Amino acid sequence: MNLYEFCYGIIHWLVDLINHLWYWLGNVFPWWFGDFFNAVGDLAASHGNIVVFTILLEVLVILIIAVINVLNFIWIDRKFMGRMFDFYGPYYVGFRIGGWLQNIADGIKLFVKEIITPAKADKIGFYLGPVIFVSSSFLALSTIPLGRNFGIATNPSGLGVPASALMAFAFFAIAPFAILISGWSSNNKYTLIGGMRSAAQMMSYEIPMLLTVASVFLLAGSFDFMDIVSAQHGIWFAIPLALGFVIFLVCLVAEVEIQPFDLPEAEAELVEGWTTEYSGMRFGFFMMTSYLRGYIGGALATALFLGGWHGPALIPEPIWFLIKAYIVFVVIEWMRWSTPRVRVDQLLNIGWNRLMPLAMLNLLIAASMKTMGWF
Amino acid sequence: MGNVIAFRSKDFIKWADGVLEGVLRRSPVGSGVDYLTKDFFNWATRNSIYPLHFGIMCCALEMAVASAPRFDAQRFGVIYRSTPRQCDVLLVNGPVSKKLKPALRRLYDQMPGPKWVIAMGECAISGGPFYNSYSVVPGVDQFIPVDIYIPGCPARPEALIDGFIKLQKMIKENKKGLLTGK
Amino acid sequence: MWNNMGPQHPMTHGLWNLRIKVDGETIVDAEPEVGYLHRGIEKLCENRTYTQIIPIADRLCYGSSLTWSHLYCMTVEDLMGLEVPPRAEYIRVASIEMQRIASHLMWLAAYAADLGAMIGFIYTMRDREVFIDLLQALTGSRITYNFPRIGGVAHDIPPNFERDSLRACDYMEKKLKEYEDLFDGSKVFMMRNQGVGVFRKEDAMNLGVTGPPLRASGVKYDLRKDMPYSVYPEMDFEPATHPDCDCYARYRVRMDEMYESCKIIRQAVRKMPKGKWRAVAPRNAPAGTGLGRVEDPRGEGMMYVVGDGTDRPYRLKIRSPIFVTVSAAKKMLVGYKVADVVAIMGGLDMCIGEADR
Amino acid sequence: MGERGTRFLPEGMERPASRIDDVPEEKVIRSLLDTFPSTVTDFKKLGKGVVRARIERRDLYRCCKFLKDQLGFEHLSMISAVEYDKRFEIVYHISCYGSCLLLELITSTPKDDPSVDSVTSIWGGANWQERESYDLMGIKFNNHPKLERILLPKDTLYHPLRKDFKGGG
Repeated sequence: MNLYEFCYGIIHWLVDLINHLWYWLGNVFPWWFGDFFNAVGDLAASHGNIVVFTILLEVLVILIIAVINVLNFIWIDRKFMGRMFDFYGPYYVGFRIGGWLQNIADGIKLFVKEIITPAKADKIGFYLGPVIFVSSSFLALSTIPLGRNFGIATNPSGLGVPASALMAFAFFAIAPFAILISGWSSNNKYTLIGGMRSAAQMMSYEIPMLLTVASVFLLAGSFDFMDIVSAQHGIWFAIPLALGFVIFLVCLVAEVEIQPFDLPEAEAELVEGWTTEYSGMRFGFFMMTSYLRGYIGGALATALFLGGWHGPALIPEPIWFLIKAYIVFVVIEWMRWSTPRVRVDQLLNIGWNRLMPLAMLNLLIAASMKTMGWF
Repeated sequence: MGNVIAFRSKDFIKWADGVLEGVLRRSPVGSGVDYLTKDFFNWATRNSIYPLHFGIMCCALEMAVASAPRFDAQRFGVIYRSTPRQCDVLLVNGPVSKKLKPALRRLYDQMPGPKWVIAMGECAISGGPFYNSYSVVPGVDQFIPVDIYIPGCPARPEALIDGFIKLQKMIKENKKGLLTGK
Repeated sequence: MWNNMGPQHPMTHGLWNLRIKVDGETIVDAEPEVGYLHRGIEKLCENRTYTQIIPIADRLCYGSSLTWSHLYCMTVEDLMGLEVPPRAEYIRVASIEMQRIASHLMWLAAYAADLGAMIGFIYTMRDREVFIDLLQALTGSRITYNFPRIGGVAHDIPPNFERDSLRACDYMEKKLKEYEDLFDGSKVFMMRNQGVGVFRKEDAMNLGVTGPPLRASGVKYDLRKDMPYSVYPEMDFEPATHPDCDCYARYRVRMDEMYESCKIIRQAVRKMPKGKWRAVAPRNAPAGTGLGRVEDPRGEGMMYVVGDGTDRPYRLKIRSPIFVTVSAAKKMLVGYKVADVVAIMGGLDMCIGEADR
Repeated sequence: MGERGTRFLPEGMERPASRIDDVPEEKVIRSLLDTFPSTVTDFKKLGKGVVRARIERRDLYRCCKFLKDQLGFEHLSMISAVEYDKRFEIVYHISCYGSCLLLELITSTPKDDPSVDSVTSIWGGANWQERESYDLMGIKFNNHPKLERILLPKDTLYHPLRKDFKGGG
């Protein structure tokens, strides 16, 4: 499946259609700016314009896929939790299709709710927090290709980003700033503690995560998702770098803030963590984006360690990719619903004292494998 | 006209909001939007009820049991949130003492609209066994508007779930669209 | 920075306020504040007859209401000098121990939810229903039973009660093993509990803490053994203690107590004699004082009643274990992290209904 | 009884010099009478292991100190205040961890001056119980570290458990 060609085809067809319209208008009303219509039609049909519109359409497609995936993820989360906990999860809503519409109902309800800005909050920060959080997560998402020809940042038009994996991690790491800003500007002690915890946690887990990712870069010899995935054609990196994969999963859990490491929104001690003061759709964005980050995490693990879209050719590449991402997500959810939460000093202890040396060891293993010429 | 020119940008936005919304609400466009959206919004609102995680007395225990596997209120989309900012329903499940009264009122004020109140158990309805005590407010409806009353001392979990379904019915009867809902 | 945790806070499990002063994430001072659930029960009791007070005594503690109505009945029997039929005593003991298991399971559920292990909350709440069903078959109600009467119990045990109780005990012991796998086998759970909230024996004894927190500090003080009431002298059991003084010790003590309670239930339903289950109680109590002491699931419950010859008590004083235990919160909390508040205060099994009265 | 006493004695605790293990009630009465001959009155054995004694309020603090340090009464169970026609009675239920013994120590104060010495410095557990008695019954405890209302709001004007308060109940 080639996303670029698909979108290019659609845009080309649309532009042609519009061109015909303009020319027809120019022919029908020649006395009224006839030349102008013709000129506009020519301009719209230029190659550069078509490429730009194609990329916009690609972004839209990826966005829709992401949103559908996020809805699926929330649903899987609830249903899987229900199966673990001996109950059904959402069930009666909508047309009784297993409660899949529950997330949509939640979203629409949050859209209808009143949005409250606390009187003593720092307005600019309070507004900016969700915006940065959501937009940085979507930017990270945009760099990940779902198939050999199914991505935005790596398309054959020549407009792709060369170091897309690096870009993904750069965008992925912006979130703690957004959390810190929104936690501080809410003017609430719980949100402040939550924001501080989040900053400490994410920054300390960023380093072992990037070290393990560096070992993948070393083996693949590239910063680009396309090259990394195609380097895993023979063997997935999760097998030689098994240690690194485990470290990556642990860091991922900390980065997307779910259960054993969900200190910033630890429900029992900090009421709802840094989202305490947010209401209505702003909270909805936070909730959706936290699952979106779970999706991104699964996609990153898939692309870097689980061979991306490689699989038997019966199923199309993007579907393979999504299946793997879903499996990673379910494993993370499994951890989430069965473990207690760690404490903040223990968390930092694990990060710096355990994961850092192990990540270094993993990098050493990767480097020696590269030196031996196995990859 | 002079007034319009002397507007600051904030005032202008406020004025435009008021005028545009007023016109929209009164015009057929407004009623059309309302007609199109009200069923959908109403469906969403009644199917996702987030009560506040707030336990007072015996009924709080039944509230916890109602979200446990046997009674499983999550089937109906009932999820407990801990902060009043993200809740729809204030579930008062016990006697309200005079020391608690200001705090409860504040919780109610912190919740974003549209919001509902369920009085669960005799204590919240009328003071229950403590109706003539010196420190218990006889009934939470003395200072908060209550929508659903669930009798019982303590109310059983089935009764609580029935209360949620009654609340869904109540929301269904009172449909509001995009413009009238705000 | 002074920080209010409560009255509406997911940590509180009830209605109280913990004011903590934090320096970063470390607690430097703490001050609990109670009274949000004060219902004036002691005053209400002065204007109700002795029989009318039983439902109110039930509503003292929502976690273990049977213990409190039993304690009330014991106190008034002490005042009236009533002799309770042995069958009633055995029914009482069996039902109280069921209530103790239910209460401890509820504690475990809340504690697990506090520490973030939702699965513990769900499983314990599921298994608690077994004992709630038993009590419902016995008394007809789920939480507030109104079952003990002055001079006995309200009615006899239902058919098949003995069989069901024994089955429930077998089931519970199997499930307790499962919980031990779930919690003791979890590294994170141990990290959150061991060495947290250390509460020395001397402090515990000085501050009047009773029940599982005291026994978890290594003091073997259980009123069922030390000052036996009802038919506890005829039961064979051993009060659980643990020398570690921390949250893990409190968890262990409660788990062991559940095993012991299963043992007691088995003995009580097997040894239960035939006969009457209720003695006729006079309407008026004589002038004088009566005293009752029981081992509540949360500590030492105590009532002191002053009668003046009428059908209403002149004064009824209730000693709540949690009221005294929570006053020791500062001693336990200072020096630990904010995240430990939930472990420490959750480990005390707060039931604000009895503390505020 | 002796075996039982040692078994329940907490580890690491010094055994008080005149600790009673056998026939505790009589021993307590005797040692109390020896130490406070003029102020301790009205002994009564109420039941198995329960002793009642009355003490005048000027000797209360010394007596409690003696009970804890010399006789090993380490656990203050309950402080209750009872209102009678002419006086308030404050009842201390004191027990010890080792033996099955409960001492009911009663002291009374006149109605116009309801104040006794605080025993918080002896038993830390008395702190909140004394505050509660102050809150509900209006008894002042001298030398209490923080004698404030605890159950009722701070601005309450009445003490509800007094018989002349007619609101509620």
